[in-house]
Amino acid sequence: MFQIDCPWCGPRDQQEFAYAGEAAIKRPENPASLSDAEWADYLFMRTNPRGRHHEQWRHVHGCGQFFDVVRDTVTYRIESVDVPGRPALGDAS
Amino acid sequence: MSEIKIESPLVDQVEAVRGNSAPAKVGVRMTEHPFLGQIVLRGKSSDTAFTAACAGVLGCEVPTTPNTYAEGQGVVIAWMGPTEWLVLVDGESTPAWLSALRGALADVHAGVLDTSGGQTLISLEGPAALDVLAKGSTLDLHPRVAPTGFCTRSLLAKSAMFVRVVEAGQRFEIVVRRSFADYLWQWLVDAGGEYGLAIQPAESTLVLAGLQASAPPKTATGA
Amino acid sequence: MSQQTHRLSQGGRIDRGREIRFTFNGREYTGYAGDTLASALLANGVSVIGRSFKYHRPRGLVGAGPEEPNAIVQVGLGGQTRPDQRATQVELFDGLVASTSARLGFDPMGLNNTFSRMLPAGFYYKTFKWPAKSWPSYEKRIRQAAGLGYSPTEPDTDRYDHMNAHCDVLVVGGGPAGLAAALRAGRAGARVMLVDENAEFGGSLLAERDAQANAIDDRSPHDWIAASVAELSAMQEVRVMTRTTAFGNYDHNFIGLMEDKADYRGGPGAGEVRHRLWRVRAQRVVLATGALERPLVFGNNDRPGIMTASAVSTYLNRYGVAPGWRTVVFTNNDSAYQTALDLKAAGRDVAAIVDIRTNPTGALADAAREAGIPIHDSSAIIKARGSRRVKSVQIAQVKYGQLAEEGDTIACDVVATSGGWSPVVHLHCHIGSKPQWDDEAACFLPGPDNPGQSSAGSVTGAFSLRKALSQGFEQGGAAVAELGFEPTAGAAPSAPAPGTVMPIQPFWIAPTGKPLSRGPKQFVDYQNDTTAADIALAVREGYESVEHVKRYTAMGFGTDQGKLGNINGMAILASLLDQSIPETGTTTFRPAYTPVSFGSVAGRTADHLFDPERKTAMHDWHVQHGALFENVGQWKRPWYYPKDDESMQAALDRECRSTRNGAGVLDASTLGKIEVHGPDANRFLDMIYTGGRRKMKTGTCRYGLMLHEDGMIFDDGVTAKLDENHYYLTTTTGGAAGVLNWLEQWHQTEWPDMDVFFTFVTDQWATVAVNGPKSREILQALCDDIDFDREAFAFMTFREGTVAGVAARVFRISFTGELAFEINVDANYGRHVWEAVMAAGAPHGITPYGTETMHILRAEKGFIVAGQDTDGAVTPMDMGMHWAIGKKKDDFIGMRSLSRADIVGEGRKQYVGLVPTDGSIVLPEGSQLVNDPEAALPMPMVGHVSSSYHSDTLGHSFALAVVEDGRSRHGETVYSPQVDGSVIAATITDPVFYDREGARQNV
Amino acid sequence: MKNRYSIFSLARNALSHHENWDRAWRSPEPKSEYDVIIIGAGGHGLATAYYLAKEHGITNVAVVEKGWLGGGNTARNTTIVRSNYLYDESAHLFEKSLKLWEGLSRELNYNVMFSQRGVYNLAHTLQEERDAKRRINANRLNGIDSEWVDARQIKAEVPYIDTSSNARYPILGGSLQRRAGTARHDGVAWGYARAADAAGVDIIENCEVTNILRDGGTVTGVETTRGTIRARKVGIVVAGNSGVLAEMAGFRLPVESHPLQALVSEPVKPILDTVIMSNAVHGYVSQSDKGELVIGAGIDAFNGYGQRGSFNIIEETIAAIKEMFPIFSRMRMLRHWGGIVDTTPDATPIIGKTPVDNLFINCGWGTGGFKATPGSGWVFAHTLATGEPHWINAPFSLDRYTTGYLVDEHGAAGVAH
Ligand SMILES: Cc1cc2nc3c(=O)[nH]c(=O)nc-3n(C[C@H](O)[C@H](O)[C@H](O)COP(=O)(O)OP(=O)(O)OC[C@H]3O[C@@H](n4cnc5c(N)ncnc54)[C@H](O)[C@@H]3O)c2cc1C
Ligand SMILES: NC(=O)c1ccc[n+]([C@@H]2O[C@H](COP(=O)([O-])OP(=O)(O)OC[C@H]3O[C@@H](n4cnc5c(N)ncnc54)[C@H](O)[C@@H]3O)[C@@H](O)[C@H]2O)c1
Ligand SMILES: Cc1cc2nc3c(=O)[nH]c(=O)nc-3n(C[C@H](O)[C@H](O)[C@H](O)COP(=O)(O)O)c2cc1C
Ligand SMILES: [Zn+2]
Repeated sequence: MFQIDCPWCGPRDQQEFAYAGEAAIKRPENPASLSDAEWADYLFMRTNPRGRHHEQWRHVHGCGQFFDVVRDTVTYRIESVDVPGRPALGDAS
Repeated sequence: MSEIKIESPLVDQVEAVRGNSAPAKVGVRMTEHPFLGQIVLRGKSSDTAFTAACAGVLGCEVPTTPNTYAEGQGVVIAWMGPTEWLVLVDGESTPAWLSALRGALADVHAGVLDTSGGQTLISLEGPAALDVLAKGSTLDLHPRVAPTGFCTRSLLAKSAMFVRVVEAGQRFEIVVRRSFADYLWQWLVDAGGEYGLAIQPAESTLVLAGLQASAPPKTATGA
Repeated sequence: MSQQTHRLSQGGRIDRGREIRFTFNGREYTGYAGDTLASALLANGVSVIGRSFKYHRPRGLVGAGPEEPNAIVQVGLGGQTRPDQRATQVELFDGLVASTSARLGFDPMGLNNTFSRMLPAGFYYKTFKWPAKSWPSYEKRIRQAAGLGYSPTEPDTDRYDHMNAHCDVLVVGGGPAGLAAALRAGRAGARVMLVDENAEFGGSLLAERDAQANAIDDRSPHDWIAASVAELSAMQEVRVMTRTTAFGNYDHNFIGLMEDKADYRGGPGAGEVRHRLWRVRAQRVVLATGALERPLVFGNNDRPGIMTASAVSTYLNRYGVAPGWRTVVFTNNDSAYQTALDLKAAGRDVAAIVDIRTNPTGALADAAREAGIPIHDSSAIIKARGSRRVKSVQIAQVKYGQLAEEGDTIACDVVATSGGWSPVVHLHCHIGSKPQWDDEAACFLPGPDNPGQSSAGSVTGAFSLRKALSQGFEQGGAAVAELGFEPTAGAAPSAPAPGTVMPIQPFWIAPTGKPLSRGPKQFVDYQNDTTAADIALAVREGYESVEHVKRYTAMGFGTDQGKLGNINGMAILASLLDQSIPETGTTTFRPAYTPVSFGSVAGRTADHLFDPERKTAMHDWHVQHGALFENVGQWKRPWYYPKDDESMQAALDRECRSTRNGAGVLDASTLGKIEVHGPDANRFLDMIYTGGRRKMKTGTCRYGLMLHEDGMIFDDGVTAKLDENHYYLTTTTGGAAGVLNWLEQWHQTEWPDMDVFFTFVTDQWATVAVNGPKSREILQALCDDIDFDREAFAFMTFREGTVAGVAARVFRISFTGELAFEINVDANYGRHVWEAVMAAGAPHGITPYGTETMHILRAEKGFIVAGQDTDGAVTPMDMGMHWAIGKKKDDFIGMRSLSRADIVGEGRKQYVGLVPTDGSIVLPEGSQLVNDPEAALPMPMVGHVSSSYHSDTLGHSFALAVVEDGRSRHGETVYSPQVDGSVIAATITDPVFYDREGARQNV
Repeated sequence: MKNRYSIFSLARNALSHHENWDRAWRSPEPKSEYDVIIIGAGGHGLATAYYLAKEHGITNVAVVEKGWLGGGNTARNTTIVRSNYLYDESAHLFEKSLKLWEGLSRELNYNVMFSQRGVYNLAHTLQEERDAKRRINANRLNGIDSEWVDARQIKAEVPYIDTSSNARYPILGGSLQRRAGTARHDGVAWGYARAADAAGVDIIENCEVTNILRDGGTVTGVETTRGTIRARKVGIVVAGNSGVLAEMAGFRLPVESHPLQALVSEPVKPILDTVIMSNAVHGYVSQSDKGELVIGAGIDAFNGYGQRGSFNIIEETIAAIKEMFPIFSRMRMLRHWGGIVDTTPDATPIIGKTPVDNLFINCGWGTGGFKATPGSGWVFAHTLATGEPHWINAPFSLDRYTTGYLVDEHGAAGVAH
């Protein structure tokens, strides 16, 4: 049972979160220009590493935000939690 | 036309409406506060036009620190997410607050949504209140971690909830969505039984920690 | 009633003032408060407490705690019965009824022992293959022989509970180490939890004599325990819990505890729970779980009366029971000498100490000699005699592990053995850590600490009281210091320095002078009857990995999970393979440390709280008006409203007729509703929906389809444009949360620059859908601030106004094909408006209808239900919904996938209508369709029926289906072979059956 | 020649104190080169080796296994075997497998305890009922036994299940496949290993593949913790580790590895004679021959190779079992564990070629591949032997993800197995 440190809300139980798969899969700018194989690669292919994994979670039962997590898929230890481009906490206002 | 009937989500829970006969030993008191004004505010805290307009109406700053709420005159505003707040006011003053907020935010990228019919508020008070919640919530509501002024969205049993610490370790308010209210109420009754659960009749006013009776909003600037 | 013949006249922590009556296998006995079932049976001289699983050999107690493999009993009767209870952990209470499933007297299955040679490990893999048809009957017999106790056959009326807890330091184990850790952490002001599986704290101290010689801080051990517990209990932030087992160690310092709140006293009182499962999230965990003693392996080592030495001491010192009169102690280390001395102190004979070590020296050996106990060194017991009770043991001299010379036969009725101690590393290992072998202590120790966790006491191999106390104190202090607390000054509780100790000499199996396969049975795993010969057989057959041995011989597979025997087994395996113990390794430690009741794991998630029943504001009205309900996701939706003894079809016909001819009303509140607003709302929704949103006019509504990126339909609904860049979306009832998540994900992770908000408002709005030609009149009667004129309030638009005195959004949309209005109001007024509609509609015969009629009416119009007519593998084109795709759009989610080869190719299943040739037959939903019902199996299928009804409106049955290339096959006949052998023929048609021009909804 | 297993050989060996049994499989040193290397000695890999030898006469084969054979998902699954899948493609594959199961104990001369005790897939909602009937009809037309049973019939055959209409999600009925059932998971791996070994296949345990050697676009062998081994053809059959092996070979898969958990209760006397699976009330349960309730839990959403999952999933599963069988509330959980399942977007396996020549893959069985063990090995052996898929596995190609020909069993499979 993980405890995930939501970048907004702080440490919360895994059950408040929803896993959202591999992070940083960018939707192609112009899908129409891709071959079927390139499109399939974006759609379906995953790195699925044994070890360090960049992934997304959503604090669905908290602040509702998606954020990135680096987690080891073997030890389940969480190395870091972050939101790309997020203004630092506190100076948001 | 006949009189307009208003019904809380807990209308079918007789004890929620009328209260129960209190047990000999009371560990927790539970009360529903139906028909409050529950307004969802959407906006960006980085947008000063938004925060200023809100502060102008609410009489307090919009809390931008996660897991906190602020109180103005007759109003609680709680952080729910980086672009979302819950505003709690008395039922009767809701239309006034709504139009004040809408007016003030007319030209801002913001949203003011009335969700008063979509949720209800239940307060739990007493030495066992924390234990009752702990049976279904993984939050650490110990006063060291969740002092007065703490609030958050989370889960309680199998329902989403919003919880606000009104008095650290002693008094909590939870907001539950309408369609889950029956379930959660029954869950609370079941979980609280062991401690001695006194159910007080529904009370349709907002009980603010350290606040005077609700005051109407300042007249909206733009409305 | 029998006598407590084996009870000592004094001593023990039982309450001799409280006699307790209980029944075992139908006989009545008495014991005392503070007894376990095991100690009480022992006190009564009951030596056979079970039969072994495979060979049905008589078995008695071996242990005194969670390691006990033999004394597995059924406790309680009827609905209160609990199977597979370990007698050593069952506390005695008045009226306890216990039994065993095995016959303790003559047991015909005892023949298995005689023919045991036919039952080596894994014998069933080699037999019962012929004749093929007989396996079921063999299997039946195997199954009947297996199993320990009996499952209850009545529903459980007890209640269970969960409690989530947080603490700074969780200390598992309340022996000296755990108590010291908790004291130190608690004194620093930290939030501490201290748990122990036993009825009282003290751990192994309870098994020792409460002598001043073991004084802790100048108090007797028991006084120290009491003082420590009192101090801890008085601390505000400390929670101490007995009868609470840490059963699992999970990631990120989440620990599962199970607290017995009632079994120990015979069951819960009214309103109380039986078990409470604690879900603890601890900042730091100190594992002070102690160590369990290993038995020694020798011939017939399973005879009743043969026990671990520490169990003997426990029964003597904690329970005031002597297991017998004359004991032989068999050991490879010092600790069993203590047992010999305990026996002496209790006035029992110790016939001999048989020690594998040569010339034992040290404080305890000296004391034993002083007490006049004969010591046979360099010796082992090679075989026990006796069947229902050990009668004597055969000893022998052992040199270099080999039998040197057979020695005496010593008469005895108890054998106390000690093969050393196995630290309870289970919890440490639950999260993937491997234990590490320590040669010196001859045991596995915890490997490197898990993050935020440490171990203290004998679990680390610190087997002296003094060390256990100081380690506990240290780890308690370290844990709080890491969290920023200031550990208080002061020294660890002090205990006398241990006397000189002679090191343990690892010894795994007594030589018999014969190969393992031919010697007497030497049991490693008592519960599963795994012998050393079985391990040897496994190795001989190539099952060499310790994991193979476990699975081939069932070693460690039992309810004790090998707590007693596994390490011996692994060591025997290592020597058979001629490799080291660390090379051999252990099997994997998994939760639960000791078994956990299903009830407590389920907790409050049972009965009426199993899953939320989501209800609309009008729910109670539906109940009062006789609705039957359908589960849709967690929602309860009215299915139909039968009147009197009306059949379902009659009710549906009536509901349909009324809606088509007059008015019907549906509670549509469960549809998901999301408000979308912000400067980029248009742009955003253009990406989400297949159709365009940008050009929509404020005040209008549009149907929309959402695809996953793979091009498949996943949800649909109506979008209303409330304002420029402000929308109100509806989703399917079950799909609401998924759609919101979908929107948020695209927004937050892909297009964060777009300015748009999504707010979930499903619960805010009660939705009353008034359908039928009379709906306009009904609305007009209720609302005077909206102009319901056909042109003024056109189809697919909405208005805001006041309905029945309540502010409302009224949508003129139709899911039935009739003139229709959906009234959305603040749900607090939902019931009021619903009733007002019913009243206003009464003159027009308004009829409430449920989901089934809704389905019929929409199907007559060919409208799809996402999730029923679509199944996650269909595109908009498959559904004939090209019209829903924005012609001018160059991108939306899923668009690119629609041009892949197999999506545009021929032979895809397409959405059609079907009219059975015999219009009185309703094609069963889920029917498959074929072109040639005479074809041989496997018969090629061309489609299936997704929706099918009798239509009162059409006067015949009809269906919706998907059929290969179906759009080009209108007018052709397809066939549907049925389970009963009949074949239903149907004509393929357009899926719109009713009012194809849409005239009726546009009046 | 190996001992044949039978009641007679057992008796004979009893007389000699079981001292003369042969090894079930040898423990050979790897040779430097093989015709075919199969990576992964799970049930699927071992079955592949067996059928390569038996059906195609290819015996110069090594099965390399990083740990102990049969120790992956084969050791961890809830052993449900059935073939009542919805789509033709799946139905053909799983029915081929079921047919092989029916003769397997005798074919392998090893009792895999295939127990055709029937499998019920319960329907609790109207939509589940529609889906079940759709599947049943498809099964029957595909020649697979399958029937609809209503709640009353279920109650008659499974007396302790709660079929009352006031349950939170009442049981409306379900599908029943009588030929379906369970098998002894370990025995399956051991039986195939023994038979493959007897045919000359080298099974090499404690030998982890660390790299896949290629020359241009063609595979040439593997690097392992026990040295380099060359081969003309290589088959990857590593279930949860498929992504890791694909990466070694330089391509990616549409596969994610997730923890899937299961648990057993303490053993009790026979109380449940069949297999019950439920989707809406998520859980499935059978009783092993030893007496434990064997219970399957749900999959964890996150990627994980830890062979353990989240406790809340265990809680939900047990709550579901208690909901269906209120009598089991006082039973106790003895042990729970996890495996690593390789899931695909369409919940359907991949069996065929890879972008690397002569390198083949068999993966993506997700939560339900135990039942396919014989069939999967059979078609994969064909694929390896001939270089082309058998018609049965042709639809399960990797390039279906490009063309869009997905065999989406999500809706159809209902509960995972
Ligand atoms: C809890 C659980 C319950 C399940 N229940 C069912 C069920 O009821 N019915 C059903 O049909 N299916 C079920 N399954 C699925 C089923 O177990 C699998 O689909 C099936 O066992 C896969 O078999 P396999 O032989 O492909 O994989 P595995 O048995 O996992 O074998 C793969 C082997 O590859 C080895 N390997 C990996 N990497 C390397 C490397 N680099 N070098 C060498 N070797 C390597 C592994 O060690 C492993 O032994 C369940 C799975 C789980 C986890
Ligand atoms: N003479 C010897 O060789 C020898 C060997 C071992 C221990 N000892 C003695 O044992 C003592 C060691 O003290 P200690 O505190 O380390 O161990 P302990 O055995 O005294 O206490 C451990 C406690 O933890 C409990 N426990 C274990 N697992 C648990 C779980 N999962 N959940 C809840 N409770 C659990 C046990 O029931 C026990 O009460 C010393 O007094 C030492 O002298 C002596
Ligand atoms: C069908 C089946 C039945 C099992 N029965 C038992 C059992 O009776 N006792 C037991 O201790 N473990 C049992 N197990 C679990 C195994 O001990 C073990 O946990 C599982 O094979 C996973 O391996 P691991 O825990 O070593 O990683 C069973 C496993 C399966 C798949
Ligand atoms: Zn958050």
